[in-house]
Order: sequence, then C-alpha cells, then structure tokens
Amino acid sequence: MEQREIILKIKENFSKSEVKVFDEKQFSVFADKDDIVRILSFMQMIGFQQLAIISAVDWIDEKKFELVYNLFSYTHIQQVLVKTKIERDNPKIQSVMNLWEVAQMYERDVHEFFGIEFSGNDDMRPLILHNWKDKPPMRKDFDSLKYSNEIYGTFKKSEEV
Amino acid sequence: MVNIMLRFLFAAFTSIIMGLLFMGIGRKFIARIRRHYAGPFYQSFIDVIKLFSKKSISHNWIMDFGVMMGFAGIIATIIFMPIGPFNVFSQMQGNIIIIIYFMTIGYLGMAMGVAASGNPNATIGIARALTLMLGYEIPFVLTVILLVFANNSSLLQVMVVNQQGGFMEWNAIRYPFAFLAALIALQGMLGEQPFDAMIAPSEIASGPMVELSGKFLGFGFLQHAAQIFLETGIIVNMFLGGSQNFFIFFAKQLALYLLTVAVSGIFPRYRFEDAVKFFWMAPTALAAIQLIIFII
Amino acid sequence: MNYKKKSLLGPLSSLKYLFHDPITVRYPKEQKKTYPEHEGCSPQYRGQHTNDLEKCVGCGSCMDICPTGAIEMVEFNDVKDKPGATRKRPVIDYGRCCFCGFCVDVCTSSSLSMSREYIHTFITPLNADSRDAGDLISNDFVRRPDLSLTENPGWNTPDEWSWLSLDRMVMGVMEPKERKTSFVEMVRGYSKEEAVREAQRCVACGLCKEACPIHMDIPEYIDAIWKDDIEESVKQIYKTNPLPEVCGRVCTHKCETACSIGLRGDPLAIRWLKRYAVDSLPLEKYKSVLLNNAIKPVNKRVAVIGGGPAGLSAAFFLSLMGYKITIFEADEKVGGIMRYGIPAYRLPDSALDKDIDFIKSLGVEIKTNTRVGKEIEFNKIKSEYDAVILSTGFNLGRSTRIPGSQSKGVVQALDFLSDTRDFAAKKIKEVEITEKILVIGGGNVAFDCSRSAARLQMMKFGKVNVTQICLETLDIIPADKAEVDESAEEGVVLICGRGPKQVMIDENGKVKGLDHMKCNSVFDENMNFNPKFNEEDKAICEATMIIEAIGQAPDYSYISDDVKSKMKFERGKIVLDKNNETGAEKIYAAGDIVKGPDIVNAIADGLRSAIALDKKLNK
Amino acid sequence: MSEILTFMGMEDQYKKYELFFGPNHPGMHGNFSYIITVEGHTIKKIDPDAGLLHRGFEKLVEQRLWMQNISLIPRICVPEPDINEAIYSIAVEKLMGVEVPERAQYIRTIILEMARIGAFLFGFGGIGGATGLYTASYWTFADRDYLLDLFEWLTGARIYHMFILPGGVRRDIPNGWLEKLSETVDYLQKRLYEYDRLIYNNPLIVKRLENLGPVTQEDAMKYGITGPNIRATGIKYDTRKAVPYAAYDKIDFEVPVQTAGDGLARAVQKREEFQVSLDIIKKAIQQMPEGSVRAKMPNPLKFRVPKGDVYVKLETAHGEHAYYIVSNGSDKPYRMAVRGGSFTAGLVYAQKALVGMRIEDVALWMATMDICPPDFDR
Amino acid sequence: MLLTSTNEIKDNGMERILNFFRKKSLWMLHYCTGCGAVELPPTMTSRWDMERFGMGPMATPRQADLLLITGYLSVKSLKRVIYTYEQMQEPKWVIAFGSCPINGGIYYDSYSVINRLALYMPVDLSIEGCMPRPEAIIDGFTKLMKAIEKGEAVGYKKYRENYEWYKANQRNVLERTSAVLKEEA
Repeated sequence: MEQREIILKIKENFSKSEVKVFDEKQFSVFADKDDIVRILSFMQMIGFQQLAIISAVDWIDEKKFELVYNLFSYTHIQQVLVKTKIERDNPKIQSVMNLWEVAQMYERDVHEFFGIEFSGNDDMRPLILHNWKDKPPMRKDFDSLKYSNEIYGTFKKSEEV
Repeated sequence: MVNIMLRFLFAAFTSIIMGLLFMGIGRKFIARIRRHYAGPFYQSFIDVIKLFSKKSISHNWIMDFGVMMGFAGIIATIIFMPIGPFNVFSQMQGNIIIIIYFMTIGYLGMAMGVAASGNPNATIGIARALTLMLGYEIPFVLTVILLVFANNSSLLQVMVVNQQGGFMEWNAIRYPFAFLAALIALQGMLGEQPFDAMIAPSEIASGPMVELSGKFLGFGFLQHAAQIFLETGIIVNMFLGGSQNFFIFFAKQLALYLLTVAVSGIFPRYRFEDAVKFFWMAPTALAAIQLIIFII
Repeated sequence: MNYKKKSLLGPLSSLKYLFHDPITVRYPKEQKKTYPEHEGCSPQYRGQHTNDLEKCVGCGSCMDICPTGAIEMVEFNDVKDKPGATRKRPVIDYGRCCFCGFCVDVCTSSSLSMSREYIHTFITPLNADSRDAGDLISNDFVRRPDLSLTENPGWNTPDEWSWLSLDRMVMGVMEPKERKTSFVEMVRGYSKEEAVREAQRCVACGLCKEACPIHMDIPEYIDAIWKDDIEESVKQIYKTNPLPEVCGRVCTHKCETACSIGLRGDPLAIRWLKRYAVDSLPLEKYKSVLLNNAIKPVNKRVAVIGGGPAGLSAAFFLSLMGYKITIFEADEKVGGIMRYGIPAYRLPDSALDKDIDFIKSLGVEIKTNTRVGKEIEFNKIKSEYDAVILSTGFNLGRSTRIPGSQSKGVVQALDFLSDTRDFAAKKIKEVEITEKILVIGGGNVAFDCSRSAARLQMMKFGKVNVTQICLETLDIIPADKAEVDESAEEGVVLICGRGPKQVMIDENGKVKGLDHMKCNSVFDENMNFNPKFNEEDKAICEATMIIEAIGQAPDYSYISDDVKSKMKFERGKIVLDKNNETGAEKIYAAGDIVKGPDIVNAIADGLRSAIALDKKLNK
Repeated sequence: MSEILTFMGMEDQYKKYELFFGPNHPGMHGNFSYIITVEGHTIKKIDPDAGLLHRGFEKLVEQRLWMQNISLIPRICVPEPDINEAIYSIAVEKLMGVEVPERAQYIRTIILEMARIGAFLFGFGGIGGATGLYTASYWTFADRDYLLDLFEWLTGARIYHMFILPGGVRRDIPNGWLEKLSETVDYLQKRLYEYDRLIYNNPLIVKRLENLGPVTQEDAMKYGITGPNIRATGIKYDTRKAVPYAAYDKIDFEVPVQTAGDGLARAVQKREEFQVSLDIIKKAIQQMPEGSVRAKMPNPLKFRVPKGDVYVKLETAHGEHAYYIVSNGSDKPYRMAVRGGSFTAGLVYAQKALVGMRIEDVALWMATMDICPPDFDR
Repeated sequence: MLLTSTNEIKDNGMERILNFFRKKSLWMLHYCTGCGAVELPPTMTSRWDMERFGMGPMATPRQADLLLITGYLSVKSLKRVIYTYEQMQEPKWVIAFGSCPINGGIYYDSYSVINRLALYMPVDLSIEGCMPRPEAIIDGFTKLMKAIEKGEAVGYKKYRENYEWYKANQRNVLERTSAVLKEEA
C-alpha cells in the first residue's frame, strides 16, 4: 500500500485522529488516549508488524506526557509514529503488551524513567536503575547535574594552576 | 630408603619443572599461530612463584585436602612412569594399569576440592571433567589393552624395550590407528580444545578453577604441569619408543605436546556431551579396528 | 561458497603462520609505522592540548563549547596585557576531557591545538590520606596546556575547517550610481532573517564589551536578537546607550575591531545589529519595554548646556535617576553634531528624532534657540540650577592656516555639512558648490564632506569631480575603511600622503587650486601629531572650491571668567580631577570638550559625568 | 567425608538453581547480566538484568547544545560508534532541511562501512571467544586495528571519531588515505578467505552453530529483530536499500540473505555482509566525487534546530539503530529516545529463545545475535 | 565481610623479592565495566600483545591480581565492582582507565555514573585519555610494574586500613534510603 492509502484507511476508521506526513517513508498519527489500543491493533492488522520503540516526551509546560509508539511495516516500508497525550499528574494508559510482547519491556522502561503506569502490565520491577529513590529521572523537572554533584561530588578546580 | 626418597623427589621435580617449561614453550608456540610473540618461555615459573606469594582463601578443610590430593595423585603417578632411562622403583618399571588407576585419583581429588568451594560453576565444571574422563578412558584403555596383548606385558619398560631398533619398530608405526586414538585421548586428558569443555571460560568461567586462589591455583598449575609431563610421557613410552637419553625423551614429549597445542589453537571446543559421543565414536572405533587387525 | 562444506584441512592451513613473522608492534621498543613521515600515532591525532599564550585572546569559546565542562578560563599571571584580549587562558581538566577537539575547532584565535602526545598516567601518591584522596591528586590532572608540546603538533584547525561562521552577512547597500544622486540613507539595514543569521555568528566572548567605551552588553543583546526577542535586546541596549539609533549607524565600532571572530574572518556587524534591534521596535513600545521601574524623583535641577550626544546622554541618565533636566541648545533642534555634522545619507533625521523623542518623553525640558551667553547668561544658569553640565562639543572648524585659506572659496567642513543637512531636510534650496571641489583631510568628517559634495554635484551638474587630499597614507588613514572604499565608488578621487602648502587664488580672488607637497611622516617618535613635509615634491591640484576638514575646535567663550579660571585646560580640552569634576563648583563637563571628538565616547562621557554628579549631589 | 557425600547428593540440591551469567563473566559481551535458572544443564528461565552500563544518555543530551552532543552520543554503541553520529546528523539535517555535499555523503558511506566491518570483525572474534577458538579472536581484533589506524589518520582518534557532523564531515580526506584504504581493503579481502577456512569451514564451529536458536520470520518481525539477523531468516530488507541515506542510493550493491535463521545462518550472513561492505568501500573509492565536504552551518554555540520531531534509523552490524529526536526550537534537543539495535533481542527475545537451551550455548547465542549491552543500557 | 586474611603484610625485604615476580605476572580480571573495554581486545591480542609482559585475562576475580576499571562506572556496576574487588586476593591493584573515573569525564552530570572512583576504592594508577590508546595502556602497565617493584603500589593496604571510610562512602551511594534532591514545595 502506498502511504496515501494507509492514511486514507486510518482516516476512515479513526476520524478523530490527526495525520502529519514527514516524508514519503514516515508519517505520524495523533490519536486520543482511549483509542490507542484500538488504533495500534488496527495498524498491526494492516501490516505493521514491528513495534520499534515506545517512548515518552515530557511536555512540562502543557502538563502532559506524550507517548510515541513507533511502528514499522516490512510490507509497506513505512514508519509510523502513533502519538497520544496523557495527563502528567496521573499518568496512566492501557498496556499494549498483548499486541506485541516487546511492549512489555518498553513499557517497563518508560515506567522507570517517566513514572507512567501501564494498566495490564504487571512486571514493573526496576530494570536499569539501582536503588532509585528520587523522581523518575527523565522528567524535565529532575535536575541531573544537581543530583550528580550532590551525591557523587566533584573536584573544585584550583584558581591558579 | 633415602635413596628412594631422593629418586622420588628427582622424579617429582623433573616432572614439574619440565612441565612448566613445556607450558611456557607451548604458549610461545601457539602465539606464533595467533601472530604474536607472548611472554618469555620461563613465564610459567614466574606465574607459579607469584601465585604462591599471594594470599589465598580456603572455604573449608575439604578444599585444602582435595586440592592437595589432586596434586599428590599426579605426583604419585609419576613414580610409575619411566622417565627416559630413569625409574623411581627399578623393579616396578611402570605398570600401565596402575598408572591409569592412579591418574583418576588426581581428578577425584580436584573434584573433591572444588566441589567443597560450593560455586555452581565449579560443580558443573567438575561434573563435565568426570564425564569427559569417561569419554577418553574408553579408547585409551582399548589401546592399552592392545599394547598389553602385543607385548604380553603391562610394563611400560617392556614396551619401550620392544620398540628399540629404529623408528620403524615404534608402536606408532606398527599400530597407527591405535596411535591416532591415543593422540585424540591425550588431547582430552590434557583438556585442550576441542575437549576443554570442563574449563570453558566463556561458559562456566573456567570451571573447577573458579574459586581457587593463590596457593590453591598454584597447586592447580603445578598439577597441570605434572600432568602434561606425565601424559605425554606415557604416550612417548607407549608409542614413540621411549628413550635411553633424557634429552631425546624430553624432546619427544615436547613434540607431542606441541602437536596437541597446535590442534587446540585451530579448533573450537565441543559441547561436552558431543565430545563424549565423539570419543566413543571415532577414537574408539580406531582403537577397535587396530585391535581387530591385531587379533586377525 | 558452501558453508556446510566441512573440512579439517581448512583450519590446518592456519598453521602456516608458524613460519610467518608475528604482526605485533612491540610497543615500548618500537612504534607502529602506519603513516608516511610519522611513527606512532597519526599526524592529526587528538592528544593533549597546547596553547599559544601570546596568540590566545582569552575569548572563552573553548570553555563554552566543551561538552564536558573540562575547560575553565583562569587568569594567568605570566600573560602580558594586550589590547583586545583578556588575561584569562584555558586550563584543562583531564579528568573530564573527552579529547573531542571541539575546543580547537571553535578557537577564534587559532592558538589552541592538540598535540600527538597522549601518554599521561599518574600513580596515586602513597602518602595521600585516603580521606581526601581526590583533592590531593587533582593537581595531577587539572593542568595548563603544555607549551612544549607544540613541537609535536597533532589536530589543529586552519580557517577552512573552523566551525565558526567567518563570513559576515552581507549588508544591503545602495549601488554607488543610485546613492550618489540623493541623500537617502544608503545602508538598507538587516531584515529579520539576515539579522538572526548575523547574530548567530557571535560566540559571546565579551571582548567587545571591554573595547566599547560605554561597555554595552553586546553579547546579551546579540543573543536576544538571535532568540528573536527584540524587546529584551532593546532593553539590554538601553541599559548603557541612550542613542542607539545614532550609534547603530555612525558609531566608530571599536567593538568590531576587538571582535574575536575578526581574528579569523569578518568581525560581527555589531553596529548593524544594534540598528536592526532598535529599528524593529516602534517608539510607542519603548516606554512599556524600558521603563519597568518607576523613576524615583529627586528634587534637584540640572542644566545641560549643549544638546549634543554627551548632553543628551547625561540628560537621559540623570532623568532616569530622577533629576529634573533642562537642555540649553543654541540651534533650532537638539542633536548637535549628529544633526548638523553627519550627512543625512548616513544618519537620517527620522532615526535621530526617534532617540531624542524618547529622551524628551522622559520629561527632559529642551530650550532650543537659546545660546548661552547670548540669550541667557551663564551665571544665571549657574545660580538657578543645582548643577551644570557643559557639553558644548567641538563646534568650531579648524583651519589649515596656510596662505590663502582665508579667501572666499575656502569653507569649513562643519559649515558645509550643516548646510548640506539643511538642504537634505529641504530647509534651504541650495548649497553653494562649484564643479571642481577639493577636500582637505583624512578623517571621517573629510569623507563626509567629499561624499556630500559629490552628491550635491551630481544633483546639480550631473557629474562628480571631487578630489580629497590627506596627510596620511592609506594604511594609517584615520577614517574607516568602508568610507574610503565607498567614497571611491562614488567617484571621489583620494590623494594620500600629501599636505597642503598654499591655496592658489586667481586674479578675481577666487580659488584656483591647491599647491600641495609630499608628507614624509605624520607622527613623531612619541606618536604625537607632528607632520614632516618634503617641500621639494610639489604638485598643484586644480579646484574652484576647497573644504577644510582637518579637525574641529571647542568654543569656551560663553563660560564666565570666574568659572573658567578654576578649570584646567590642556590642548583645548578640559581636564577633570579624579572625581570627574572640573574644579569649579557645580560645573561638570562631558563630551568632546573632555575626550575629543567621537560620538560613542561622548555618550560614555555623558554617563560618567552623570554618575559623578549624582555622587556629589546625593552625598 | 560428609563433604564428599554432600557433593554426591548435590544433584538434588542443584537440580534447579540460579546461575549468574555475568556481569563479571568472560562469556558475557560487555557489562550485562542474565540470571539463569538452570535445571541440570538446561535453562528453565532467564531474567535479564540490564542497566550496568546505564549512563542516562537521553537525559544528558537534553542538557547539552546540539553540537556538543556529537561528542557524547558515539558512546551509546561502543563497537560501532560512527553510526550514532550519522543518525544524529541525519536527523538534524532533516529537521533543518540542510543539503549535504555529495563528497561528504561518500565519505560518510566509507566511514560507516569501515565501522561496520570493524563491528563484524568484533563479531567474528566474539564467536571465536565464545567457542574457545581464540585464534580467531586474536586475528580479527588485530585486523580490526588496521581499520582503526585509518580512522586515526582521518579523524584523529581511534574509537570515538566525532567526525560526522550535521552538514557533512569534519575534515577532507588527507593525501594518501584512499590508497591506504584500498590496500587495507585488499588485505582484509585476503584475510576473509582465511577466516573462512578457520571459522566457517571448521567442522566443529559448524557443529556448534547449526540449529543454535533458530529464529522464524514471524518472530523476527514481531520481536523487532533487525539487521543481519532478520536477513538470516530470509526477509530481504535492508535499510540502506529501502530508505537510502548517505551515498547508498548511488552505489550498487546486493543484499545477501540466508534462509535457515539459525546460528550458522546468522554467522554466515555476517560473513557475507562483510564481503558486501568491502565491495561498497571499493566502489565508493572509485566513485568519490570532488567538492566541498561540509555545508555552511551556523556557529556551534548558537545552533538551533526548528521545531519538529523525526525518527531516523540506520543499518548497523547488530541491527537497526535509531533515534527519535524532538526539538522545540531551542538550542538543545528537547528529547532523544534511543532504540538500540539489540534491545528487543537481548532483553525480550532472549527470555523466549534461551529457554530450553543449554548453558554452554548462551555466550554463543549472544555472539551470533550480536547482543550489544551499551546500546540498550544507554 | 569477605576479607578474611588481615595479617600484617610481611616485612619489606621479602615482599620486595616477591614483588619482582608479581610485577612480571600481572593477571587482569576479564571484566569490562565500561567503554574503555573496547580498547582492551586490541591490547590483549596480536597487534599490541600484552602477553609479552606476562599479563593475561583471567576469568574469575579469585585468580586475578589486577582490576581494570575500564571507563565510567554506573552505580549498579559499582556494587558489582566492589564485590569483585573484595573477592580478589591480596596483593591486588586497581587501574582506572580514561577520564571518567578520575573526575566524571563526559558523564560528569549524569545521575547514574559516579564521578570519583577514588572515593569508593583505592586506585593505584589512572590512565588519562578517552579512551586510552593501547600504547597508553601498555605505558600505564609498565608504570604500574615499576611502582610495584618499588613497593609503592599498595592500594589494597590503604583499603584495609581505611576500610570504614570506604564503606561509608560506598553505602552513601549504594544503600540510600531517601531521595537525594529534596522536593521543592
């Protein structure tokens, strides 16, 4: 399928979603957060086999988290970014690990770094960080330099060398 | 008595020193295949001295005992092997059956020692080593049986005497298939690739040695050195005509050792059950064929 | 190739290397020999840093680009002061350095480079108390770049590969043909895109700030322009400069001479950027942008005599401090040299008025057509006001005093320029010119004269015949290079290195030409102005009108004698004491009469006198 | 004696036990750990424990200027660092709409292919190390060093070159470099046949690799296994062909595929791609155009990227490495998410594939799947 | 604790003789903690061949004399490295590679990477560079050998004597119970 046809199909089924074309091999779909599982399973059905990555963006000024599901199709050679925004205060969204098994690890990762809850995904043990007590580090209001200086210390540079 | 003690000490020291020397030369040799230089040939001596200078950790007395037993087992076996013209007990002259029996003591001691350390990697390693032993003992014993029949004696000395008079008389020429089987078994005995599944660093982190430190590793090193000397010595006596000259004897051993090193340099390791299967197939078949030829 | 083909012989072939030499590089004994002409590491290896301390200007770009924060600028005691440079030099923390070489690629002075030396190991000292192990060993890795490593050069960055944008954004200027027919402003100014692109060239080194007489926050306002935040930019500009429209056009831009980008390429067009910033913000918005804090009034009155740049500057800053200001201006409008000295094609009235209108809007009272000493007595002012600032400037033309210079066809530059200005403003119908004009002088004013004359000739006769003669040779000419080039484009003929001898006058008493001679040297050993001429080498230049533009002089006739006697003068300028006071009570001085003619200096001086005054009055 | 009896009876106790495979384990590639539950010699459960190499790149790039990041990101994937610079540069160029000069494209292609060959050599050595054929590792690591020599000559550093920048490359090629490169390529070609004899025709290696963790096409797509490993299952997809970048659209090359998808197919696939990379370099040297190597770019201290987001993925030796970059129009990236080429294979697919395997095959499986911990720890 | 043998180090004379053998046979632990590990394979293998100095990789900490911290250490790795270091038998030495263990290197502002290794374990030798080239590594090794021969490389003794201090530092990083950055109201 051409990119145009895919977009038409998405528009047909999900009229509320906004589509933005980046170039002939890549486009993004912005969907409502309640639609996300439906749209992703629809995408899987029309031939987007690979879930390349799930990532999140912290739009702190808007008080929103943006979740980006990155899909790829070997049949259409198309890269799709399916995006949705959720509230920053109580970040919660449906898990998609039933569609792709790899989503489990990506969601665990996003949970660890952004503190987003995925309902339906139970294994949320910390994977990367050791004994983490602060707020999730990838949030924009977490100051990494301050943290580092506080706990790991740094040399004071001498004035005259 | 003192005389025997001195002779015993001589045998033990010769085996350790020559073994360490062989190891050093072997490292230089394999480095050549790998296109580099490696350390000096006396590197193994430095390593051993260093290991004995280190602090070592013992988990319990069983570990101490096991490691010592492994070392002592190999050294004790040396007693029965003719080193060129030299024999610790002139009347025993190296009964091959006893040698095979004693050699297992070394492994058992090692097994006891490292199992006491409680590291699962070591346990897996020693289990593999013992299984592998089952593998290479079969073809080796077959070749031994062949030679015992051929010489009507189980004494290595007798075998050596029977091979005098030019290399055409060597058992290696007379019984080439058996010799091949014995070489493959030797590869397994020395634990070189492709039969090094028991120490395999990338699988079980060097297996039995995983918990050995300092002195214990030093003893392990010495045991390995003595083992190289012993096992190459047995094959030299059995197939390559031994020698009445120390230097020729050592040279034959070294040649044999370098052969195993060269093979280990160009082959990866077998899975250990594949290795056992292989031992029961190829070398056993070779030895059996030789035996059948001999019987016919 | 069939990979299922198993062959025992395949691996065995590897045994051939038993008979080959190993490929090992036995390092401490031998080095690898891969590169032509170099043993060891590569000819452009990124090893430890080395820095030419003399060449370095301490701009700090290396510190800004360093991704690891490894570079810190530290003041070096053994570095000599030099103009356009600070005494700070980079010190590198090898506990952070990642050897990316970005510092070298952005180095503005091409002094920083990397060597091929890479070995540095240090053993933690035995006696170091483990409690502060870190600090004790820090000296082992926080180091100055090693100067001896220059003998082993590695990564360095010629201009070609520099990351800096070395080419200036070209400024739209009218074509010579077009511009010489009118007095319309010839520099078009930057568009938004152009300004942003020019502003991004800045590395924010701050050397310009040092060079600028008023120490404007140049990096800050350029940064604001880059961020497209005009209001912030204007705010930054007005912190120190009350006449940005003027400065954005006719400043002598010492900042651009100091600009560190200029070491490798074209300096930033700081002046044009300033002009862009203030041009883009309409006057109506000034108040809301600039006057955030209410001015706390001080119940004191200050008189400013002379509405030139210094006077306006002093008035601006004093009124921000809350003083009540009155400016006494002899002419019809304030502006002084800015209005009557600078031709309209460089500084149009609209721009000047914008600046002045804003100052007026602060509540400054301006009394025009009030010449002190004529319309009002100096002593009256002195008694009525709490303080008086003199900023009358250099308002008299200086004559060459050669024979014939008093004749009718010889005019003074300021008179000529002021007439021209009036003509451009359509106040008078015509300026008296002839077909052959000769201008004497090599400063900016002289060029203003010759270019104005060229325009007038073009408008009147349709062709240009202006010759300019100056003492200095081209390399030491005091005027801007742009002036020289542009005047040549407009058809002005420049004769360098010759001094006037006498004005030739014909039988009717009209000017016929100028007799000039070669000038051997302009300055003596002490760098004082003391020209030496070669009288033998003579030539005659024909002209029917001569404009003298060799400098200006002050006029102190309005000051009452009792005040004058308390003040000190040297070479025509007023000498101030260490508190920036003149010596006479209540009398302060600013501008050309203190510093010599220059608009930026005058503005700076206005601020300085305002501060001195405030200090005294608010004690 | 009780100790010995305990040992004899240990079979029960050790019937099912946990084994820490890594981080301090010679078979582990990099600093990473699998907690393996073993029954006998067979793996029953596998639990990856990542994060030992975590540096927080995604946070660090948000704290640095766009250009400063060039020196930071190569460290994400250590064996093949150039790919990171290339992805980042391409993403920035796409967002800014910058056209890269053709010569720079060719230089990029050569650098990327050299890095790829370096990573393949690492991979061959890894197979050698995992199977005990140390001669292979000694050879390949030493031969890789000749490529590093060339890198050092061109870029001034051995490992982290920081040579590919937004807008082109940092320097032009020095005199004599291309000749030396052709020499090295010829040498590697000669050596490749020796590797064939030592590794790929070695009956024992074939025996070890055959039927090692076969991957089906469906699994490969679903689990996000990419690069040579997906081509080893028979899917003919190569990012260099499908979504060309650098000068790959101007260079003619074939994409090899295998069908079996097992360890041998994966290893052989990498060997074939090694050959393809050598060919690409040879062609790129021949076609190398003249011209400038860097488009005019803004001052690095005042470098801004227009608002927008882009996902760029490039082909590497261990799969597709990709960045998702979001810019809010300021002088620092707003967000950069890294998709390491082996994230899914090492963390998710391993949980499925390794179960039922024997412990001696874990290291070898990792070597053939090219599990690269730095790129999923980030 | 695993450090069982805390006997006093033997007198200097005997140690000096043994040091000769120790420096000639430094076995390093084959543990790649960071990106510096990428320069170790070339150093170990044919091109640079550190076996010439009697050095070789060892599979387990028990057998090794030398711990190489190859680059940065994340907190999670630090815990493993400390375990490993304590498992090693004396005498033992630590070499820190590159900028990162000295003062944080390029990760100076990372929340996950320690800045100063010297706070958590005794470092005998630091090699600068990012990454240190094989030549620099070999140079570092020879320098350490000289220091060992002179009896100057005694980091392990320092660790023993200041054990509590090191432990406190380690606990500060590894066993926190509360957040580091206080929540701003």
